[in-house]
Amino acid sequence: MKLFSEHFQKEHPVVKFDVRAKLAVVIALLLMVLSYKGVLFPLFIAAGCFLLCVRMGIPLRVLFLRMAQPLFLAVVVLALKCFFTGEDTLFVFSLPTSHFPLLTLTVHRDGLIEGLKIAGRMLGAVSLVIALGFATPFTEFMAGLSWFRVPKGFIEIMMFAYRYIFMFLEDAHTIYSAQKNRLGYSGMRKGLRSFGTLTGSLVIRGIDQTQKTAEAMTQRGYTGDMPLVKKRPLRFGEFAVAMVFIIFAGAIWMI
Amino acid sequence: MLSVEKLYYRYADGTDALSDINLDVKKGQFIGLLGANGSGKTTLLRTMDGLLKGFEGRVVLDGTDIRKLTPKQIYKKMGLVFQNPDDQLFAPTLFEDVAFGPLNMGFDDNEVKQRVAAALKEVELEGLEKKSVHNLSFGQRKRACIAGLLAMGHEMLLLDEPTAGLDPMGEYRMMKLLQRLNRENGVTIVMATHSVDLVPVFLDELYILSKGRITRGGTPEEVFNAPEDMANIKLRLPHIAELIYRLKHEDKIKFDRIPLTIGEARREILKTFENEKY
Amino acid sequence: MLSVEKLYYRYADGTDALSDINLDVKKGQFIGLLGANGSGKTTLLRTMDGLLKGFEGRVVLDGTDIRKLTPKQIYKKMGLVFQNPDDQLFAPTLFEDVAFGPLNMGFDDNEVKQRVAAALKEVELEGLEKKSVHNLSFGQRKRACIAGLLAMGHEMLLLDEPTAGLDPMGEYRMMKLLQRLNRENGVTIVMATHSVDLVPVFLDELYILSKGRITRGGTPEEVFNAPEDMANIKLRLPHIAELIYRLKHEDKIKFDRIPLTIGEARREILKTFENEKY
Amino acid sequence: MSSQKSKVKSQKHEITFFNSFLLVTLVLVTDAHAMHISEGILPFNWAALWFAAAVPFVAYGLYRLKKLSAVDPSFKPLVGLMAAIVFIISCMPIPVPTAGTCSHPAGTGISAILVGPAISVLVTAVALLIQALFLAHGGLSTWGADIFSMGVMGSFAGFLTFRALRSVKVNMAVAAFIAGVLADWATYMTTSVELASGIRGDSPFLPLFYKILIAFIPTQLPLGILEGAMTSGMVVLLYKRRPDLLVKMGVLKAEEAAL
Ligand SMILES: Nc1ncnc2c1ncn2[C@@H]1O[C@H](COP(=O)(O)OP(=O)(O)OP(=O)(O)O)[C@@H](O)[C@H]1O
Ligand SMILES: Nc1ncnc2c1ncn2[C@@H]1O[C@H](COP(=O)(O)OP(=O)(O)OP(=O)(O)O)[C@@H](O)[C@H]1O
Ligand SMILES: [Mg+2]
Ligand SMILES: [Mg+2]
Repeated sequence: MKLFSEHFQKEHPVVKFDVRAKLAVVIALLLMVLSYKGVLFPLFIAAGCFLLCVRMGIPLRVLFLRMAQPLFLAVVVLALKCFFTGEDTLFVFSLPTSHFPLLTLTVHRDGLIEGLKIAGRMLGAVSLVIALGFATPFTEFMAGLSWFRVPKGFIEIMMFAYRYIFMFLEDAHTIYSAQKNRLGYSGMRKGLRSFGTLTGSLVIRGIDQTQKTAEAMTQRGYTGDMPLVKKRPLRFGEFAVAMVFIIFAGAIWMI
Repeated sequence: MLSVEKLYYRYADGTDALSDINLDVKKGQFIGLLGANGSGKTTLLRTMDGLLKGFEGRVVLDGTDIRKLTPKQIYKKMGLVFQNPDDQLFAPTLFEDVAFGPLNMGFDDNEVKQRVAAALKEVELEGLEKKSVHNLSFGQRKRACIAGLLAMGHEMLLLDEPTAGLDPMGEYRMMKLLQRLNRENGVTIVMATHSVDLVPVFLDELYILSKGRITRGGTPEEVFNAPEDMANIKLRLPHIAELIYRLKHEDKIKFDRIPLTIGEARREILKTFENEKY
Repeated sequence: MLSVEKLYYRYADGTDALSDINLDVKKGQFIGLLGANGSGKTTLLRTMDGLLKGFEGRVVLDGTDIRKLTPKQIYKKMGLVFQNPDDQLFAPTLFEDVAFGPLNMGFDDNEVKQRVAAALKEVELEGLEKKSVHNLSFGQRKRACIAGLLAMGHEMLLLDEPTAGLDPMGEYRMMKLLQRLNRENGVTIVMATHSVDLVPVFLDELYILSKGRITRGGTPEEVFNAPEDMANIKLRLPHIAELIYRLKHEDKIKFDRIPLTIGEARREILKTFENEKY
Repeated sequence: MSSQKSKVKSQKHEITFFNSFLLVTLVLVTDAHAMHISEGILPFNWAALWFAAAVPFVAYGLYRLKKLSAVDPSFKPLVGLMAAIVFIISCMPIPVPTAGTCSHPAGTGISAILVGPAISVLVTAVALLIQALFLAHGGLSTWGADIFSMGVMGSFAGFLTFRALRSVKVNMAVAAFIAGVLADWATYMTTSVELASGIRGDSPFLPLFYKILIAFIPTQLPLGILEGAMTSGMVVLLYKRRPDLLVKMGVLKAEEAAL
């Protein structure tokens, strides 16, 4: 199941670092990136995050796949901005032989700059969140959220959701095997019918499973409050490191 | 400790799963439920555990109608091991699953860890703590379910075929473990099972379910004393009993009684040998 | 018919489930796989059925590497009954589930209906056709799975603990049914099982798996001839064998051989009786 | 060059053939991910505004959750399951033949019909957060905006449509279909507003909004219909196989289920 970030993380100090400190750093940096008025700072953050991910042993291919879509969007926004907004024309593409206005494309200077800013912002912000995702196992993350006073109901739903996502993927695979084993998917029409049965069955099973989970859990003392992973005491050292880091970044941000 | 009076249960699709069930489980007993597939064992255990509502009749736990108890009050006293382990396991890893009960009971981290370790040792799953529960083999998952309840230390355990899917040695050990819990810790146990051969060795009392009704009850000896109509209730004699029964009735060798266990059979055979000699 | 050569399988989480498995299943054989929980039986059956890819070594079906066959080619010849019935049943009602295979084989409605009816009769589930599969009892679901494959009429059946969760009579009848399929219709059968007592009565050949390796193979007599190290592989002797073994070694009664079935045991005991008399 | 410059300036915001073609292709190609506004697109003030808009709805969802799960312990797992369904549906790339590209439906129509709009907002919030954190799909800073477009607008549009149609005795399948379509389109309208306002900088809002909206149409039209079909399929499936659930969730009355 290579869908989720945490399956790649290796033993690395950043992974073991207190999740609350990590969250604080990421949120602070995110705010800085978003409110920054230039291009350099976000790019600097993006470069840092990239290096960190590589150091954590995330395969480049995975990293690239994860980045691909935001990166592409950034390019689109850039194009949108520089071709379609702005006053100040930088240059114009047009087919050399014709002065036919429909075939011209204008690049605006102010639009380009605007676009670069947004693209930079996206890159910086995305890298931060991706690095956080790779460096934080899901359960840790939940524990961190609960420390930040995110309502318990929300966290519980998130844990259930996470579990059921995997259940769906597994179930889909299981049912698919079961169908193949009885000659499902042999041919177009049969394939479609098999697929219909599969999705229907997935949903019904999922719903049944919620009932069973609830039974199994109440049976073992669950009364609506999930016991969460123990919170380890805040360590001064880790928070100090985080603070220093935030201040340092803040200083660069000011420049 | 737990008694069931005039219990009827009908599923939403109209299946009458239980009819007129009366049962009285006393503290410290080790009771078995036997019966054909679809005879209602699982349904009975689930109503006894308070999971199925909407039955007719009464289920009384320590003097109080179970419908008047909160889930918390019920599950402090007793727990049920489900028939299908996949219905019971829900946490990501084996450790987390087994720890769920103790955590809910409010123990501190150390106590939880100890309890989990002890429970996993009992079911011989040490070393797999970090494994995802869904990556365990079927028998391992069955064991994991049992560990999840052992870690809570209930007064009463209901088990739905705890040994199904276990390897032969595991089956025997599991029964030994339950026997120890029953004898040494005084845990009251009710289990559904299909293992006729193990029953007489371990159980105090048996109830036979057939089409939602209890048709017989008593000690293993009492229940297995009428081998002729076993087939109606889809049961058979334990292999040992079958052997002696055949020797007695088909080969006309004299036996005073039909033994149910290996130990008894040895004694009977030796006795017959002695008698024949002289 | 199906042979496995130097098979290794490792799960994604690093568990080595199979190591150096060599197995040769000939047409018309009735073969059993035994082994402790987690020893790799399910994994082996799933690779043999072509469901698990990414193994090392070769699985050859009728002379062709299974990796070169399309699903259609494989599943026309053989089918697997899964260990957990909930993994196998997916259609809304029992009828639809059992009919899934025959429909995919392209039979017309009448033929499908006949096949489903026949299969349900074999597993004794007549009358439950319209019931939702998820509302069946565990044993009924297990039977439903088997019916789903019977209705397809394969040349070869792989069964992962087909009798687990069946009532004692059902277990015996299921084995009888498989035996009949094997003898009369020439269906090749490979089954994983924990039922040591049934094995010697029905199976031609046994393989013992232990920690992903085949440690023994042969006829039931060959496999059970070294009772001393059964414990290592979490097995035990059949009850009958255990009784005679104890009589022989502890009570010093003379037996020429250790019988594995009730019939053999009767003969041995009678023989010993005769000898003692004179 | 300079002579051209003035000419270009005059037609700056007109839609030329070439640039509208480019615009359409660009948006179409990336449309796969347009349902979720990506991390960093929105500047700080817009991000904050959408957060402020979404929070009351999420809070109300939590309040409803607490009330409902007090009565039924299996409610929380069920809500979790809905979140997983929304997660999977909104990760699912669907080829859109008219545009020759992929996009994805939202799934909020289904969850709104089944668990109600308030909890559906919560469901969406959870699904979005998991996607943002572990798949870089959507984002943390744009979480508020995404909750608002997908969760709030999608859920309420879907739910209100369904209820309104059901109250005038429209067939269940048809009502669910239209609810799904409208939930999808409402989401996209909102997303377009958010995008346009977020990236417009100093340029005027409306022209950019129209451009984005128009560019979405070729994918969103069929996609909305697909979403409608999915919603309808799911509701009908439950109606056929688990009417008890629909009764429990208040979608059906007990008498209707018996039919
Ligand atoms: N959820 C359900 N809805 C409708 N009918 C059900 C449901 N569960 C079980 N039944 C039916 O009720 C009867 C009793 O089922 P139950 O599961 O109690 O049997 P069991 O004795 O446990 O059988 P097994 O040995 O196979 O586990 C069966 O006929 C079964 O088909
Ligand atoms: N999907 C999986 N991922 C990782 N490990 C697995 C997976 N499935 C099984 N295993 C491991 O592989 C080993 C063999 O499992 P397998 O299911 O083949 O055992 P088995 O012999 O069928 O046991 P049982 O008698 O309990 O059914 C076990 O140690 C098990 O924990
Ligand atoms: Mg049962
Ligand atoms: Mg197995």
